[in-house]
Amino acid sequence: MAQLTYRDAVARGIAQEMRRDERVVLIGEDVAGAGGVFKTTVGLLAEFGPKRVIDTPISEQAILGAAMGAAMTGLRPVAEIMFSDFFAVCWDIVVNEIAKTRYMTDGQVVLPLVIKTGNGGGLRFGAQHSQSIENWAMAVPGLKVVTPSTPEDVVGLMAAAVRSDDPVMFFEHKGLYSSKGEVPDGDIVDSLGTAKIRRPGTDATILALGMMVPRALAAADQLAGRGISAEVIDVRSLVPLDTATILSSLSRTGRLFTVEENPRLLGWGAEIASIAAEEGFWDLDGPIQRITTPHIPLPSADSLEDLVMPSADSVATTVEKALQS
Amino acid sequence: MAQLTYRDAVARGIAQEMRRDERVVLIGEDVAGAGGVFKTTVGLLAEFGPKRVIDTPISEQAILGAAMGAAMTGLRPVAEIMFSDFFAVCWDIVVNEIAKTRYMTDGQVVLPLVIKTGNGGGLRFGAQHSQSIENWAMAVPGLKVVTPSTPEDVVGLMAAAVRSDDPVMFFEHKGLYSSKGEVPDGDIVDSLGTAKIRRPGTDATILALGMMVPRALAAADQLAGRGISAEVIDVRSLVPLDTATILSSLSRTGRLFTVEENPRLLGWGAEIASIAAEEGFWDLDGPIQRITTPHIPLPSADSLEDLVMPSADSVATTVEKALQS
Amino acid sequence: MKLPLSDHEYGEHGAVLPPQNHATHDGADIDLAVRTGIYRKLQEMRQFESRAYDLFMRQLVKGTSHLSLGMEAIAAGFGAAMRSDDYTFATYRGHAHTLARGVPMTPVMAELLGRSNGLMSGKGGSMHLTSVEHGMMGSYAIIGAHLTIANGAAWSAQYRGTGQVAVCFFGDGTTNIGAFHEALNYAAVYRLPVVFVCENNLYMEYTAIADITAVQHPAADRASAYGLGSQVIDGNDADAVYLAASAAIERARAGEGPSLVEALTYRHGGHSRADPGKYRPEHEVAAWKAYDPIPLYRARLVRLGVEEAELDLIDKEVAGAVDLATEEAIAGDLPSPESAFTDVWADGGSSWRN
Amino acid sequence: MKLPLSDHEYGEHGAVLPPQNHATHDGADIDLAVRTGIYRKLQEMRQFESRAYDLFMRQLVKGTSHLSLGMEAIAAGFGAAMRSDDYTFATYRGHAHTLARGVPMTPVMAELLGRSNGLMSGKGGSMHLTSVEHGMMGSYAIIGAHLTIANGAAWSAQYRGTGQVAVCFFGDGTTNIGAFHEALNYAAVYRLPVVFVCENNLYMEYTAIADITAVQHPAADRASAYGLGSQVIDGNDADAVYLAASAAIERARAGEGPSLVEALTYRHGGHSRADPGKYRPEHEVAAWKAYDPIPLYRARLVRLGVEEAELDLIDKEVAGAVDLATEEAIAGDLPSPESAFTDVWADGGSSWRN
Ligand SMILES: Cc1ncc(C[n+]2csc(CCOP(=O)(O)OP(=O)(O)O)c2C)c(N)n1
Ligand SMILES: Cc1ncc(C[n+]2csc(CCOP(=O)(O)OP(=O)(O)O)c2C)c(N)n1
Ligand SMILES: [Mg+2]
Ligand SMILES: [Mg+2]
Repeated sequence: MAQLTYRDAVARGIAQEMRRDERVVLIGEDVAGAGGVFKTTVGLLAEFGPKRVIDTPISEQAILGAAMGAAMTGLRPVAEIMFSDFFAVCWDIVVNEIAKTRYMTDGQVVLPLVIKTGNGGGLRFGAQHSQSIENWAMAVPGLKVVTPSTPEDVVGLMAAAVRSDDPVMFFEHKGLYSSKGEVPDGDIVDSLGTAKIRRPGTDATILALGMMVPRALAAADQLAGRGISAEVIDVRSLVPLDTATILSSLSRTGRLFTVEENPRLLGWGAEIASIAAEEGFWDLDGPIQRITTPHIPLPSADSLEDLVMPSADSVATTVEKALQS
Repeated sequence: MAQLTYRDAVARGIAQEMRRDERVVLIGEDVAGAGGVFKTTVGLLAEFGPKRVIDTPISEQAILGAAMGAAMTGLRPVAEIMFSDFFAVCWDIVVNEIAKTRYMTDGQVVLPLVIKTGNGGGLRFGAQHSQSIENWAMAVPGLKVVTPSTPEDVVGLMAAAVRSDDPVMFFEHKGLYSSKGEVPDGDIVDSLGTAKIRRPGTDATILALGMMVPRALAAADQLAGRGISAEVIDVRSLVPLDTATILSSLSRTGRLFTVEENPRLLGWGAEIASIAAEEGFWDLDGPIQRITTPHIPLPSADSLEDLVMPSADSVATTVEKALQS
Repeated sequence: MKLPLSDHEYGEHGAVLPPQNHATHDGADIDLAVRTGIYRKLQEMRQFESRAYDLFMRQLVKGTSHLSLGMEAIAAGFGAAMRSDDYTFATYRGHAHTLARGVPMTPVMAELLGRSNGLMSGKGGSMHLTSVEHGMMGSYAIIGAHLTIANGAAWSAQYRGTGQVAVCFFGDGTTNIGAFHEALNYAAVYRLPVVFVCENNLYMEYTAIADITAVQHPAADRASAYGLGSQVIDGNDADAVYLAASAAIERARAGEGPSLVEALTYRHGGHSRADPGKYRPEHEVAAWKAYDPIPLYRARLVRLGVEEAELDLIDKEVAGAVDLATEEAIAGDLPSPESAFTDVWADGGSSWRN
Repeated sequence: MKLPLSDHEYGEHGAVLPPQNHATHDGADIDLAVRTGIYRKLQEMRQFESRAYDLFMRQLVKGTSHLSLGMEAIAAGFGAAMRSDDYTFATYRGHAHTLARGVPMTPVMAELLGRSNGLMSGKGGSMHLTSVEHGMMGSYAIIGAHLTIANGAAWSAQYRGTGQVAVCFFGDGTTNIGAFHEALNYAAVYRLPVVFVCENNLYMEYTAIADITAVQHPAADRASAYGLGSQVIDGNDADAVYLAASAAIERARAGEGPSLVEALTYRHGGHSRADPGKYRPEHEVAAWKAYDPIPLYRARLVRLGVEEAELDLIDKEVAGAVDLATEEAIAGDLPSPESAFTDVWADGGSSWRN
């Protein structure tokens, strides 16, 4: 059992899989020589050499196209898109090609590939380098979508992603890179499509993802002090979605809250809230509330960024108020 | 009052505004000489000349970048992206630049531009040429989003879009291009951000957009025959969203349904369902149901495409079953 | 050089005419067996697509489709030069390229008709023909993407050391999209075994390439931007194509990296089903129809001593095959409703939840 | 030519060294007043960014930021050649370009600090400096996009007949992204009054441009792909820059279309705040630090007869201005909470519903 940072866990997860399977290769901007601009691929070039760990030009379409073509023909590539905001320059390869090709070819083409990326805000990088865009991916049939919140989950979900025969969008939260956690020794393989109850509770279900998980947990702490027992679920995987865990929690607590970093409209919480409003309707004791960043681009000044993103305080306050009314 | 096709209404709306304001210019692939691949810009080159109506290379990023730069500096461009699926190749210009620049510059930069596009399925064009992606745009702060369903609305909303000082994503439904409708003579200027009740009813509220509006209306006809009075609202504008009209309808009917062409996860209906599950919760007499295309890429064969998209029958059946249970 | 539109009004660019000498490649060192094979493929492509056109007219093919009538020599020449395990990446205008790899006609025809015996059971359609088993790695309908994907297949071949080569076909209009640039640079940097083939038919959809491109030869004049040699070939002469294809594929297989080949050609019809192609000068269309790759090639074979009767027989055999494929396609069932819900995921299904 | 990585291992490309002759442009026909103006700008940029660096170290600047220390001659040379109503489009590495257009230091510094007296009230940050009133049309942080946007401003100027020119700055690494290609072709086709300036500092973030680019000169070697002339200039010599800038801007203003200028330069520090820049060979860094645009220019002015005292005075005045800007920025209030919710829309607000 070692204490590992989230960023080191990324490299460990990839290394674990590269050791196991030589079809696993890694490409991206500055991922080799520099070990990644967020230092999530440190040591991989040294261990696996320049045939398997490759620095690319600033050509996101070419990167993802290369990953796709290689995945179609026998490799299992991991490709990095440095900041998730940059998916906008290569979204075509993701949504029109990678996501649809298996279906359009009636299963002839298999696409075992992982696209990893630095996602999320809190680092004062401004509107073009801070977006949380898991919802963009969730809206596209054919993509699996995961966001780990702990170092252990990073390793295990990375392994599961690499072993999946489907394309997986692997969202790393930039704001968590320096966070630390216990990671068991030896190989770790988690499974896609599973949420985790991080803290059991009886009065309200709080769903969170990525950096919002620690904030939701902190909020639950606060709420406990105010006599409210909140269950916190780390959604982890948006596709496949663990509706069983979510709906069963709702059936026990009767109240549902989402904590989302993304702008308000059509964040991932909207899908889950809608599912709950249909399938969990009779379990609901009150309105479903989504706690999100407002529907604005993210401002760069630290004081403003802190103001607009959900915080432990704002989550606790919202849940408390909702349960009181 | 003239009978006009939806496609002719597009050209009429643009012409109306180009006559009024010479800052309005039009660019896109095959929009000039050919009058558009969907014939939505016929006659504009002849009337306004090659300085104002311009054929471009296949360079969607360059097209939208040009529109943006021109809008920043005094023009009011209308740019066409031929099929909405192609937004994936130029999404960066839309979401990272056009949507965010006003905010990031604290209001220094004004972006009066319209991006028009052929959206939606039903034409057997397969997975890469049939997508309904209003939800992609709705998720991005800084974009206004409209989808007209009638020729009259096409003219009026196009005029409103051109006159807006904000960037407007103007989704034309390819499946409606040959549909006809009465259009009043003279200039028409509608307003963004307004839904329209197309058919009043008392038992259920059905929300629809684009080509789903006629299907929802046909479903309401069927339902009337079975003793159910459904109110059909043409949402028309996703951003701004006319929550007043929607929530007030819900408060009268107690049941909410969305009819969405997009794949299931995070379609526009998810946002509205979530709003209803929060703000309209106490008005709800039963679960909110979203009738969508399943979460799959669109198949190309006509029989399969018809099978998976919402139809008048499937809408009527779903609503009826829901109200009976 | 002058910039486009700086020396002519939109639409007033000159017509581009085909070469006049039909015998140029008579003496090329190409096996007669290869040549009759090419002839057969040319016939297959021509007759297949002519039939497809008839079926559109009969409303049996829904949606859209893009024919390569007049452009067949490129697909046939490359097809003959490729190894059976090489990879083809084509566009929505991909019927000929699919047949070039030996994919049988029936499933292709049935796919156009949206039948369950279609190549992708009706889920892909005309624009997405794919047969992995034949090295036909797909037809791609969003401009530009597949150039980057072809790189990936080439990379994988290089990594696995199989000697396979990826050949990627695209049009003149495609040279102006960003992905073209990214793909070419990327291929050159990693010396990938990939051959990029620009089928320059002088028009994107309805717009002349000369009106919206900064150079005369949209691909060849850009090769130097990627450290590659500039090549323009006669895309209507299957022998010219075969020679260029063989050289480029050889180079790729030898580890010397990518090539960019610009093949000049013309489509006989419009861009797609909906387009009568009226934006083109009549005499340009006429000149290119007169420089049709199929009679051109037939005349050459005759000059080289092949009996007319042998060629007639090929024509007839092909006609029989097209008839049979048509029958079988029309007789195909509609896809089963369940098939709409298979193969979103590798587990065979489409479920996004538990 | 050989393909990159075909003749060297990753990271083993040779160092690129600066020119040795510092006097090359001494005799250029440039007004002494223009030259002292350029010198003052160079000082402003250098001293401003040195101070900004100190403030990062003092944790007063949050987030990231990208300095152009060592690259100032490009911004200064172009700034001096531009008309006051011309348009600048810059990148995240845009402090110098912002100052070049006459934007006062205080709001720029305050923006880095996230204060309400910042240029965009703290909403944009270091990577998005914009001052429309000064023709500084924005700093763009996603690679490639702003080349296409600069085209739009140039198009608008052409349409309105104002004679304005758009000048667009970007790095060597940016030449490999699709938008570069689209933008250059587009500008050439419509003969837009735009000047594209590649600040080739030999590295993208941490990767040498030579390792991931198919040609030696990432911009100049591609100019012909757009029908443009190839130009590589000494980006550390402000006079060389001024001359090239004047010529390209003149050409654009005269309606002769775009230019692509590649200016060779080097950054003294790392890519961004987080980067010590250790991937670069020491002797390469040392050689370029010795070829620093500011002492280079000062020495020239002295050779041309300007008194040292006059230059010292400029340095001192600039130092005073930087001190004042620092004070005013630090004294600035934090942005008001309400300001987070303004100017999403043209009505001034952020509401997406009624
Ligand atoms: C990104 C994108 N933009 C536009 C289109 C629409 N489109 C389909 S084919 C075509 C013309 C392509 O021209 P070219 O590359 O010359 O190929 P050709 O059709 O002539 O074979 C266009 C514009 C598309 N499919 N994808
Ligand atoms: C589309 C995109 N990909 C990657 C990045 C991350 N990134 C920021 S700056 C940079 C390097 C740019 O290099 P260059 O163009 O040479 O400019 P320089 O920073 O050297 O001035 C990269 C890769 C980005 N901002 N946008
Ligand atoms: Mg073409
Ligand atoms: Mg650089």
